[in-house]
Amino acid sequence: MKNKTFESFEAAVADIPDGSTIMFAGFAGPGTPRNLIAALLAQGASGLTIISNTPGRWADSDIVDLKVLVDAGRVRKAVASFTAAPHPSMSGVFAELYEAGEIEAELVPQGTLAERIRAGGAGLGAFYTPAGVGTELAEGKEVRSFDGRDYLLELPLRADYAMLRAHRADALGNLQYVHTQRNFGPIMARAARITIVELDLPIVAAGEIDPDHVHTPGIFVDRMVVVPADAIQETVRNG
Amino acid sequence: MKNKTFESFEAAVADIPDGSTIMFAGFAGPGTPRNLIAALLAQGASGLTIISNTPGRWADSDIVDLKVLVDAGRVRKAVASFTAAPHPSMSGVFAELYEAGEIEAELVPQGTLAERIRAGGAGLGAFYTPAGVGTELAEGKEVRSFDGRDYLLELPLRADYAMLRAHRADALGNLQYVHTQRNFGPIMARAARITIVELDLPIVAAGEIDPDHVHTPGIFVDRMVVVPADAIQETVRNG
Amino acid sequence: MASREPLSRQAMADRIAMEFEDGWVVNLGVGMPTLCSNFVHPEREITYQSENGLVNYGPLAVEGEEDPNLVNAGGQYVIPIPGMAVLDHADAFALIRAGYVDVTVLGAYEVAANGDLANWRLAGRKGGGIGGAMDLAVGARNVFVMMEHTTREGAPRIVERCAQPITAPGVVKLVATTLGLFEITPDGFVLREIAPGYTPDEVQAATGAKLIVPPDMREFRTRE
Amino acid sequence: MASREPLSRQAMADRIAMEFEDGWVVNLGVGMPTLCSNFVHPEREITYQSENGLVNYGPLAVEGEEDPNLVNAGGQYVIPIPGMAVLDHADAFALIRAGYVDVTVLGAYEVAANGDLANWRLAGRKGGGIGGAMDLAVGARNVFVMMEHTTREGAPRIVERCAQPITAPGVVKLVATTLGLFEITPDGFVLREIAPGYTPDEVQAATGAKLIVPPDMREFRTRE
Repeated sequence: MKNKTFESFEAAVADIPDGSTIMFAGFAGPGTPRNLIAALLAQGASGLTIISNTPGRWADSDIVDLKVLVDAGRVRKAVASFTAAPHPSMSGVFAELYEAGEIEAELVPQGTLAERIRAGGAGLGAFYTPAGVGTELAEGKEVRSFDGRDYLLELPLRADYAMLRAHRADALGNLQYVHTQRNFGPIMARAARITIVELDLPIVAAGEIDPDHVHTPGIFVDRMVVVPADAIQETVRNG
Repeated sequence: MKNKTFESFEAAVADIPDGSTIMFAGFAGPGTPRNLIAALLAQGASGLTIISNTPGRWADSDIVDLKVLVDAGRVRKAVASFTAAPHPSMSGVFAELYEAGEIEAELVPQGTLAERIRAGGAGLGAFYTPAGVGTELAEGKEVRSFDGRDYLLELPLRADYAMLRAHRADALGNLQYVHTQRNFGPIMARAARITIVELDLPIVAAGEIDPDHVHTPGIFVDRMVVVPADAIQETVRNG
Repeated sequence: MASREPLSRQAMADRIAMEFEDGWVVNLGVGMPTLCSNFVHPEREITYQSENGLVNYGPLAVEGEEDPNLVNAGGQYVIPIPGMAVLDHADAFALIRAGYVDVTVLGAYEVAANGDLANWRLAGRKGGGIGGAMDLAVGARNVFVMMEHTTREGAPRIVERCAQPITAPGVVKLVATTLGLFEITPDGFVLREIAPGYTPDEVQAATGAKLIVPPDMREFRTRE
Repeated sequence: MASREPLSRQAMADRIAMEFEDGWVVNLGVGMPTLCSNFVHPEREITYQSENGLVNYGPLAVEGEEDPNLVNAGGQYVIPIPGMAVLDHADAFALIRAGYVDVTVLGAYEVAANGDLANWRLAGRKGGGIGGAMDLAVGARNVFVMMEHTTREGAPRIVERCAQPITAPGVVKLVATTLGLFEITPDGFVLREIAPGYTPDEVQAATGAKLIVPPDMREFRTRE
């Protein structure tokens, strides 16, 4: 049996080259692969294209998320549903780099972002969605009417790597998420060539997870690291 | 709380009018709503458009499936991934009616069928899929190249009703399927205006099903009937 | 004139929640709209849906009882209720676009007389925050807005045409502001209910679009 | 000439299964191809995928131990193995189209020198049975075919161009028939291995396309 279990976050991200396109799961906390992000920061890869709901928190914080890669200048381009802070009073390095034209960004409605990732992992060529019709996001995009309603043509997203956090896994890589930790995990695991997962709980033997309740089958999972007790845990934040 | 529980299959299908478009789940047995089909036959609705993997078994059999509706002349059109028996030696009423032009059929690759149903329940206008390119199924369809590969434009499928069989449900209609009983159930429940479910097991109270392991959320489910012990059960077939 | 105060957020949320019908699936936007869940009629069954994958979730978690892996679309910790279900992000937005959400309540920078909604980017600023707003605005069967009647600088948010980039054209049906409740009709904004102590002329003066004042205009209602 | 018999289904399945590499995800078509699972090298880890939603399922169930809700894409009852996972139909085909299946083994009416596959409809017959064949043919990284070398009437199934309606253009890489193993190359069919007792001329005579006979052509191999 192929061993997908890695002993350290460092080992799991060691071979990621500069210029990679990486999907990062996580929504408002849950599902964010914080330990893998920290390891990637230490590893040093740069010129990254990141695909995620946001390019990290807008406010200063000691919480590890994509902001640490942005702040360290590792990100060349972000594909996200937020490219500015929710409020003009917030700012940060991403906003500064973006305003200065030193980071590229593609702003995508969140549902379209999810659907483009899903399409990337579903072998589709493109799809038509109603979101964004009649807005400035439709500029340069094909608008087409079906059954009397207008839709925008949107293209799939794929990546070299996906990083995500799940609750538990068996030795084959079958994953379960807990509650809203799930978010982008299942669709990103399918859209990336290599999927790397950090896990809340120790890995169990194949057969320990009910086949009807596997959220991400192991064929989509390549590398797993169990989060040690002294590593970063998802904790309750204030604000 | 809205009561979704119906006491009989007859009551659950009583209002279905002639000319309805109905999706039927089921693949090679598991997930087929046999009791609902029997009730629909007795109810008498005709001129139906059925959307399903096949329009019923090809060989004679006493197993209730869509064949009983076809044989009774209730089906005007079938959308399916089989419109002929797997082998020329098999025949049946569907083949005869179809050859005679008395039933309409739209033949769709199975993955395209599933994706069109999924798109119908996902609010998309259309999508591009590689299946069928270069075949006679591409005739009259738009072919378009993305990233150097050709794809066919395919439209979503929606229905007035979906009928399916699931394993168990809570009072809100949250469903779980067992093994390959799942097949078309989750996507059809989302693509139909009214979803009617027959259930292997008695309905449990809300809260009895783990929220992480709900396969079809109750907002997609409208009517449920628990299959009595003396009604049709999914049994092991030979051949 | 003691009662002549702009409406509170609570009053706006209460009023919007009065519109929620029994059995509706409701999606509440980040910020003010989340308050609506405090005011739903106890005899109406409402299912809350959140675009990060929750169907049928409960109220905000009290301090100390938060589950770090259970948040709503605003990132607030919520509690599960019996019958909750979890979906992935693609499925969560699939149901939004497919019309399963009966109403979304959103904040806004501006709402125009033709129903245009602007709530994702301030003109002149680079980048924006769309989140799920564009999907919700086109997918939900009803789009209601809650907002201050004017900007901090006093500029109207209810306008003839949006000056801010729009989120979706022609989608808003009802707006609650600090000065009243406004319905969007084919003829434009109708002032349905007015904040206590204000006159229609005062409201019109603070508004950037022509208001229709119907004979049955009444004082702003709340349920609680 | 005692050994001069067309190859058995078992031999063809054995030979095709020799091509499955360690770690591959394999999809077996209805009929003959399902036999391949009996012949996989014990030291190779193969994950079987079935387009009705199974990933990593086990062998056929023996009589009396069938689970009525656990079938493969051919409708045969199979047994679960540790690590199995179930998907819905849309997700099952999503992974097929996205290239997660390393090989699909399909039956066919005809295979052409350009790799065209015909296996869903006989010309002149109304209607057809596609099932998952078109999705698998374009989605799987490798498409292998197992079939009788000729029709019951003696017509060749290995042809220059398909006379039957095709399932997908240019997808087949390898074909096992009752007379040998054929690789499809840019130059056309190469006879890699031949059934014991047959000559290349005899095989060519029963074939509707030009066969390239390489110097290293060998006798048809099986592992068991």
